[in-house]
Amino acid sequence: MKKLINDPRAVVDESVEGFGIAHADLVAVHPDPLFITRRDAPVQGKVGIVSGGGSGHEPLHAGFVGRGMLDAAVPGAVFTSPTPDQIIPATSAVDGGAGVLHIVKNYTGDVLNFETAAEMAEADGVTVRSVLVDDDVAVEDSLYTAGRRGVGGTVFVERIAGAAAERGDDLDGVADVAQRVVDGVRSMGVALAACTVPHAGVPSFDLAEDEIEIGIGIHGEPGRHRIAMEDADGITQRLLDPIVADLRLASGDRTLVMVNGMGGTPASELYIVFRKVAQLLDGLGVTIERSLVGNYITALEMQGASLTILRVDDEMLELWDSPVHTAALRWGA
Amino acid sequence: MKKLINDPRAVVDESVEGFGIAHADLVAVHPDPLFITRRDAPVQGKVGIVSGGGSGHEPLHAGFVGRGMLDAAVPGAVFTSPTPDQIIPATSAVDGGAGVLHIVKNYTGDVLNFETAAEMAEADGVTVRSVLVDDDVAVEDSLYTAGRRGVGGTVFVERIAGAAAERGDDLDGVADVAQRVVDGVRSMGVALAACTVPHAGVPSFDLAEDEIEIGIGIHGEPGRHRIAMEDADGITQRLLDPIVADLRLASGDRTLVMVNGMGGTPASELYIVFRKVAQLLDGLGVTIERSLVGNYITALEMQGASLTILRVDDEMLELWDSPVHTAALRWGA
Amino acid sequence: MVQPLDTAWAVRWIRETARVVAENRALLIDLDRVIGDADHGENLDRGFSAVVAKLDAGDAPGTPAAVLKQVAMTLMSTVGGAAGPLYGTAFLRAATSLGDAGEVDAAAAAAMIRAARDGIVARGKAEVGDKTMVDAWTPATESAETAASAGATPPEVLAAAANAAHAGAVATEPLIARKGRASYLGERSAGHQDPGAVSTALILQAASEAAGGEVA
Amino acid sequence: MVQPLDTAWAVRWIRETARVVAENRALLIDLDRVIGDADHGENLDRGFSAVVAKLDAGDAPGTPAAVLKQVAMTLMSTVGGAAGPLYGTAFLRAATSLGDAGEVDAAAAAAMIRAARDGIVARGKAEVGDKTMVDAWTPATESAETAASAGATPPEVLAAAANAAHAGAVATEPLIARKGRASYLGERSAGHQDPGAVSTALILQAASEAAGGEVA
Ligand SMILES: Nc1ncnc2c1ncn2[C@@H]1O[C@H](COP(=O)(O)OP(=O)(O)O)[C@@H](O)[C@H]1O
Ligand SMILES: Nc1ncnc2c1ncn2[C@@H]1O[C@H](COP(=O)(O)OP(=O)(O)O)[C@@H](O)[C@H]1O
Ligand SMILES: [Mg+2]
Ligand SMILES: [Mg+2]
Ligand SMILES: [Mg+2]
Ligand SMILES: [Mg+2]
Repeated sequence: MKKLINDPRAVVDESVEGFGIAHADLVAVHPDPLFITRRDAPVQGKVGIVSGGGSGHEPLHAGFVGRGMLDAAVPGAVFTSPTPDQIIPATSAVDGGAGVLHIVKNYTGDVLNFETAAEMAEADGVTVRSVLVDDDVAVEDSLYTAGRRGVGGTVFVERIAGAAAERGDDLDGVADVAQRVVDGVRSMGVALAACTVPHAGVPSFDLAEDEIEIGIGIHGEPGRHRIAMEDADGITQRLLDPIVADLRLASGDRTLVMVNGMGGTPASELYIVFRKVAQLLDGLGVTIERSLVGNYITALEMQGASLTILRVDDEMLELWDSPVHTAALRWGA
Repeated sequence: MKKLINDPRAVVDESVEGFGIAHADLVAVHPDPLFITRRDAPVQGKVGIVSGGGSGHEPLHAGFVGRGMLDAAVPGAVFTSPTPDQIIPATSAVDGGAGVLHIVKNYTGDVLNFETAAEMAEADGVTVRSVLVDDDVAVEDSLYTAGRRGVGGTVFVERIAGAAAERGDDLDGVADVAQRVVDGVRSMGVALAACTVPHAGVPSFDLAEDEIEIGIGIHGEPGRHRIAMEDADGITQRLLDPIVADLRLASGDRTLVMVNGMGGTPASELYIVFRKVAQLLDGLGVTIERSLVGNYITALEMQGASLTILRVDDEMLELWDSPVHTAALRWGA
Repeated sequence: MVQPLDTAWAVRWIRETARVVAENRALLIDLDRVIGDADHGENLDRGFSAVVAKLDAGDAPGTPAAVLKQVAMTLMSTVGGAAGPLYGTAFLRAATSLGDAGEVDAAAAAAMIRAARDGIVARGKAEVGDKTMVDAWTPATESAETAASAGATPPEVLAAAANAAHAGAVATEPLIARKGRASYLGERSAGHQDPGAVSTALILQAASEAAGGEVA
Repeated sequence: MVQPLDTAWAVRWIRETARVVAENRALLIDLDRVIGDADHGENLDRGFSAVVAKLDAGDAPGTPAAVLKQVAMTLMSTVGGAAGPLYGTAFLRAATSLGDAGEVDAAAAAAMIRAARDGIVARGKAEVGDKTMVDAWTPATESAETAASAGATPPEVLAAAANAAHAGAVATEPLIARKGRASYLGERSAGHQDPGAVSTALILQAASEAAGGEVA
């Protein structure tokens, strides 16, 4: 394992410390228990937006703290959801009197820890609502499973809910628009090579030179199945098809598209994937209204990409376009 | 070799095509000969800024085309400088009557091709000035060598020269401030693992599990020497020391700092490096006025990082802070 | 050397758990790497190290329940992931079931294990056969209750629980996961033991050994 | 079978160059990979493929000089990197030196090689020993001139140049690069042949073979 790190157990603390120094104009880092807030938190009268989860997915979530997006991010250990004792003070710190929305990716650990924290924050007098992101079409959604995972769609939920909060919507309104994004967003990922969790020291899975994993998550877990290496156009088709089917995308639909790098994939390759997505959607009569191409929700240095598509309406687009000023997403401000 | 590509020889064309679709609001892609301009080029009365070089360094240069930075980017084949027949029309396309500045990284190929293009563009009636970026302290600067390479400093030169042009400075003024940035900026890089050039198909060099290359460039070339793996703090010290020595940084100096990922390094690791840079500069009494942490000038999927430091004055800072709106760098617009 | 299940036993149990978790850290990471996200051993090691640090630092709690409650709170705030809340709940419910008794008898030991198991099920909603720690806790509970009703000593109850947990963990190997992170793998999750079931067996084995019990 | 150095020869030379460059594409990439950026073979292959495409498509140029001028312009606009302008200049200067002659005699052949070599030096400012293509062109020029003054036939002049270029390329191996990308490696550049010197030897060998010359 070769990484630009010191003690593997200090990775999160040191990285967040560096992040805090680099973006001191935007955020404040609270070291113990660890969480990150907007510099100007709490914003009086505004719904606070908190998200969090295991580390290793940077820029998610800390990179999205700032005006028009998150009020607080709560980083756990690498690939491990944070604990209630981090989430509770983060929640209180961003409560400006209008309540707080928790944006939770659908993993057992995240759900349980945020659930506990929400309960305790409520007991402390903070009104909390939660929205669960579960956009990964690689995972079967059924009563008898843990349900679909939350992956790339989280970025869209955080942005659009954050914009609604900034606009002055009340807690129910913000939660509702967040839920509408959850309902309309789906993702699918592929890995060309695994990542190595610092405290594990070995790659999370092994792939031969001519194999790829289809349907991977963001925690270095293997995917749904392994296939022979294909070219970018073929792989892109495999990412797109199940999303189109699940969302029942059809001619006339308008979308927000993200081609996301898993951490170790160069931008040039992501644009090759995006080119094909654009061609295929165009062929279906589906419009790409806005797009993101880059590293937004990663799995350490994993090589691969994910595709996320949200069916948008005018309100979501208006919220999307409103000013946002975070370390990783910025416009209009 | 596993990459999200189709035909290795189509990598640049397809990637730029995808880039053009994703950023159609910002840029226009001219396919044959290939170059990228600002959507609104030429801007009448403004000095045009053109840069270019081999591909594989994304977001450099196309990601920096837009208001407050480049008017045109000219991408060559992977790691191969573009040809005059691309550079000449790019130069003409962005000439708003105030002349054009070529920002050229100091490599034999880039220098020769831009030289020829400048000569021919001048013959066509465009006034051209050139500035040569040579910030890599890993390379010995001497009359008897090709001189230092242009690496991370290019980002600062493009931004600050672009801001000066946007402000309305004339060609000599823009060229002068660009040269001042060149004079004040130095860089140093490290690789943990090599990249693979698509048409070559094998890694550019081999490193054992416990070795790293110090003083690498951005073309997958080996560095100045190979050492045993160290922790992030130790490596950061090795990157910083020669820069501090070369720039004679001393207490009271003000700087612009970039910790740049080579393409395959996660953001979390870059922030760990930045943290140490901040600590070390603080110890020297040197102030970090602004910083960039992320992938700005890469070498495909190489794992590693580079450090770039510019000694700034008030004017440079003011130019830095002025609005910029490109695919990869955006604020105030 | 059979010991009463008093406060000292509870402290020994927890220290022994911390020791075996540290010893098996790499194993638990590796089990989780194959069908999960490679952190279970790291998470538990971080949590139980914190638990021990708290035991070393503070005044010794006065009852077995007080020990387990401190463990619960510490795990909850240091482990994270799925295991943090699940084990946190388990130790909290176990503590509650013990009341303020100074010593745990056989029936209380069995009830404590059932309380822990029911807490995990209440929080995680997993059923037997879903390939989770429930597949270790459930047979452990049943064996403990059977032993207690058959008149076993408290250490014998714990030994029965530990043995059953171990067998339950081994038996998760062929299962297809339906809860937790391993469920994302679908059929590819078969063929590997569940890390949480294995750590459950380690925890219950530590309880038994702290009581001087013999584990088969 | 010795051929006159006429327009047909020039076309044969260029087509043969394209063939050997394609054949040695991987070798040239690999030489460049070790001490450069792994593109020399790809660059030249792209360039000479374009040259051949132009020969196939257009009217045949009327003189050797016209052939070489077309090569120069095509290389300049398709190769890029250092080799594009350097070889572009070389072929342009070579064309200029030939004037409008329909056939190249021994002295003109030597002069053509010198013109190419001097063009490369003028553009790239490398000296002999800097571990560049100049280390192949310079001995090639000298051998060609020596052969021409000794009364060799035009094909013999080309053969002398090719042999010397080849020897020159081989002799770059121990050198430490002082120009071009390999110079960034400092002493680590020693121990490998320079890719541009090797491609120079291939080009001159093609010239010789197109003239029916024997290369040792
Ligand atoms: N719903 C659930 N009910 C019971 N146990 C569960 C559940 N989900 C996960 N687990 C247990 O948690 C273990 C994983 O813990 P850990 O790796 O620490 O957390 P995470 O899955 O968040 O990375 C699994 O091996 C399984 O035994
Ligand atoms: N200044 C120079 N003078 C002469 N030849 C040079 C010079 N710089 C580089 N070369 C030649 O160019 C070759 C490299 O060409 P190529 O790989 O195509 O370009 P690049 O170095 O731009 O990638 C070197 O092997 C060397 O022979
Ligand atoms: Mg986890
Ligand atoms: Mg090159
Ligand atoms: Mg886990
Ligand atoms: Mg090269």
